[in-house]
Amino acid sequence: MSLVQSLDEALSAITDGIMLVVPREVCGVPMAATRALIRRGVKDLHLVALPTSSMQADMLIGAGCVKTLETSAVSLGELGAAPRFTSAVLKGQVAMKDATCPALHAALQAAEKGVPFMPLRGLIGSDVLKYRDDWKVIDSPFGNSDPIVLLPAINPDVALFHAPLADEYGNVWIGRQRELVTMAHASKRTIVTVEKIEKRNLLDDPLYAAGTLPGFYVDAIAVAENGAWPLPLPDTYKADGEHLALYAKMAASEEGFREYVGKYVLAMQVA
Amino acid sequence: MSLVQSLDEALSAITDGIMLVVPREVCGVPMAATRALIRRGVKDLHLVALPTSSMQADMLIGAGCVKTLETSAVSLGELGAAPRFTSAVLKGQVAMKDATCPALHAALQAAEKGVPFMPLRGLIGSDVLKYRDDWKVIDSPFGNSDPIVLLPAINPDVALFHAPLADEYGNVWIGRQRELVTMAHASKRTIVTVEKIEKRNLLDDPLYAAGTLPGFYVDAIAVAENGAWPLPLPDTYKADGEHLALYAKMAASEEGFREYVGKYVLAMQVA
Amino acid sequence: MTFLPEELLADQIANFIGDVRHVAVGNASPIPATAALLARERGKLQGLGRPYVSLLGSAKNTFWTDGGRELFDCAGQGRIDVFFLSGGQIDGEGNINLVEIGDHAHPKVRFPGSYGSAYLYYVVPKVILFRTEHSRRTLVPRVDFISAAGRSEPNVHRTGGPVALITNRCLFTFADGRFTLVSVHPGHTVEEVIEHTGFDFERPSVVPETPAPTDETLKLMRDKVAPQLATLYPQFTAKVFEHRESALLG
Amino acid sequence: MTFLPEELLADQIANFIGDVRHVAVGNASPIPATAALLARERGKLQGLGRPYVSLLGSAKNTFWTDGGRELFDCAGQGRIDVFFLSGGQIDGEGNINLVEIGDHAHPKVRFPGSYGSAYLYYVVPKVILFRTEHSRRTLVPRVDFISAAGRSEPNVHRTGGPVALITNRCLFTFADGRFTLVSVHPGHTVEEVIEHTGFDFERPSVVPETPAPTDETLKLMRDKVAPQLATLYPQFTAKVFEHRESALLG
Repeated sequence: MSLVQSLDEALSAITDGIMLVVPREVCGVPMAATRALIRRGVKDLHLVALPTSSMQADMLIGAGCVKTLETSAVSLGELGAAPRFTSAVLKGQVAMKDATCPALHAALQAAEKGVPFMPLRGLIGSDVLKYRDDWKVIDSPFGNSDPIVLLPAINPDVALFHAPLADEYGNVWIGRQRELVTMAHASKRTIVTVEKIEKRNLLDDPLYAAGTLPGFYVDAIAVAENGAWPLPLPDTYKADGEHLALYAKMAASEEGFREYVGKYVLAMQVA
Repeated sequence: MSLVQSLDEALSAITDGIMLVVPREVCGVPMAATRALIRRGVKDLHLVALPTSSMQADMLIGAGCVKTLETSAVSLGELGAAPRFTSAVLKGQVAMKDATCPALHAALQAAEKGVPFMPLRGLIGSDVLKYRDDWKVIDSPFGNSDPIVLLPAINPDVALFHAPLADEYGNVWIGRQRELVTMAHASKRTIVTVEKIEKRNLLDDPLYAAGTLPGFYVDAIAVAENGAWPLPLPDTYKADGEHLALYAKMAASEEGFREYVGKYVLAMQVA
Repeated sequence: MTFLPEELLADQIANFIGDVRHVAVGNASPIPATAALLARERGKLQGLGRPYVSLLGSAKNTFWTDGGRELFDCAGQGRIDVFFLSGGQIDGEGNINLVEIGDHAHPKVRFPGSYGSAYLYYVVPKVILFRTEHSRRTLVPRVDFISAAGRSEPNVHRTGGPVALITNRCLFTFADGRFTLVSVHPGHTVEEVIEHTGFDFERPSVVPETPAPTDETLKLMRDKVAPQLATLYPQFTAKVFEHRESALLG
Repeated sequence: MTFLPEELLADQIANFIGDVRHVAVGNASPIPATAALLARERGKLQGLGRPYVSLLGSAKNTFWTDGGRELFDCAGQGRIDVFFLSGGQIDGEGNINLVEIGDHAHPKVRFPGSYGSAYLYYVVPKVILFRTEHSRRTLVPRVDFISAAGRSEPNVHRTGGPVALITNRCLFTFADGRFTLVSVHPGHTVEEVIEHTGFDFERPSVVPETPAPTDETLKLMRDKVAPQLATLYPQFTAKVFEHRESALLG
């Protein structure tokens, strides 16, 4: 199959129960893909939001796609709490693996480097650590009774994100959003939606190459114009504040969320 | 003092006995700066060549600037062994800390992340590990009698490299050479020579920003046109193969090396 | 000059920032951002060229080019001198809670999560706590969930921690695991602070009033800082610096 | 067709590469580079679209955009299937020495250093050893310095290691900590191999001759591979593929 696929084809590797890693709001959140996953009704995801999420995690949780959520925070920012996330956690409908931002970055870097764990300062004495029985504390062999946390590598099945541009070789321009590179390196498969595909080789241009994830790491690409909407895409477009406010209002209740999904997810054409 | 300085001013923080980290040949080796350091007669450097070096380490060793060398290899590539390096090691004039490439990258990343060590696979059973009493082996707490090497962070006093372009805010365009970013993050001070300084802000342009080391990390910049010569500068100019062959030939003997230094280092104007 | 509470708080925070190299301010923190930019303007006046101010939500006012980890790596390198944190709950030992209220197995309230607090609280030398709702609901005897601990055992590597807590009513400093009441804002009283604080704290026999910002400071904030804030915090800037008539404090 | 020894070796190496996703070739390795590109051309003929070939010295033929660590991270991720290493010394247990000859405190000979071998040898599934000088100086009973060990204890995490050693005289495979002689190149003999090898090795009672490259393979190398090599290895390409008349092998 060609690297460039329809959105639904590209997402076919995101099957029930896998570990999926997605980026924070400022990095290019794959919202068109998120709607397509909800339409398909993917279930039991172990969602890793690196290191936080907003509307994307809230929608996936509200639509019942998420079994386990591993992140440092979910919030709609100035629009307040993420309502479906909050409700699901309080009802015990989603298993929380609360983390802290640098721990998620470090655990993905461990996978990127092929090591079983990464050390991290901080955390000692926090309940974030207390409730993570997968994190270990050792005496640093370079210290003197100096405890340090070791975080096991996070090896996601799939990394999914949205970017401004890809070329016909699967190279994806990610600019300054370098956690997208780490996500791709750390994951077994990488699926990218993009605003557009150009007939060129991004790696031939030193200016573009500096901000490019090589196609070697990319398993599928789908074009999804305005694919981060209503969230922003860095250096490309801003958030649709009005629509986000509408979401915050409708998602405040279970019924309102269903109505939102009916209107803006299920009824929408695939990009 | 202004960030942009004369070459000798910029290098003034490289004092006798410090730990200095420099990049491999394809990344922008600061050769004009190296000649200036030899002219000044810096001594007792702990030189970390990330992860290998060629003519730069050979010259610094030949000129008696280096007390300890930490690297994975020094060679003149197709031109053969690095003669001053080889001679100094065999005569015991330089203390070797033999490493392997990914260990140096990882140890710099440990410093970048502010952690005391980084784990690394491989190495077990090698004499590289055997002769590094600063490296430790632990049973991975995530394994089952699974030994893994822990490398202590390398925190250099100064990172020194050459780059194509800086702006008036000290932002330096490094393109794909991202180990330069890690070097700067890991080091107490960063000194950069550049081909040119432009009146603009590289961070304002998303294309440039993706390959830019922010000026926040940079302590001094000096303009040194052709500053990697006779080594190459990526995306800018190639190696001067003829001069490199001349160096290899002259540096083959102690006397020839002295003659080379007299002619091409001491007699040269500061760039 | 007359001033608003926000200006009083920003002035106090700027004093705590002091002469440092780098102040980073998280998202949705307009008053700390005002304070950081005020500190920068003061540094300019003294010809210091510092502090460097990173406003995390602002592309214009951050230098990050190494992805989301750079903020944390930068802090780990010791290159962030001041940061700001808040908490759904804050207790008398300086512990902060950004996760939940109630029993962990069945929480009654869920907050967004700990963000970077469980790390930054430990490695940024001056963390200034900030909570504009000063009540027994927020300032509690013991947090229900420790997102980040106020202090650590002596053998724990720790280069950072809380130095102060500023609220809508008063200013505390923090040292040796305890808060000390330093001053009470104009229009508030020590008794009121005691009544609305869920934890014990030290206080001198006479607690001074938080000093009003000087005219020079107010001018700096209004003339120099406000225009820099407007893009990132348009509503805050409009309310505090543009339509002041509606909310003046004597 | 007539062929050169380089073509024979490249053909054999390409066979060892097999059907994999990614072959990486270090600097100054023209014969392995020829083999990798040959494997890629064979993959194209079969419509496989693999292997992906990274030639480390070549900007055109590498995709790295994450700095010098990316090669090693990529290997650690299990994304490099084949790599090539050599050694100043190689011993019968597959240990390689890229550091020194003699006593460690007072070495008699110093090589450049271990490069990435002390890592890649452990994590790349198929490491093909390559040494064109087949002598008792290079193939020794025991290396003086182990840059990377040929095998590890069972509890050591190891996903890679040597699978073969190709020299100017013959081809060995490597398994269970021992080399086995597989074939002897045309013009060489088993006796000669024994005489010039410093370590013991397994061998079948009859050792076949290394098969000559087929005409199809030679055409692929000369017509498709040689033009791709010319930029990176101009001297090698000229010698092997352009001015063949001077050095033909029957």
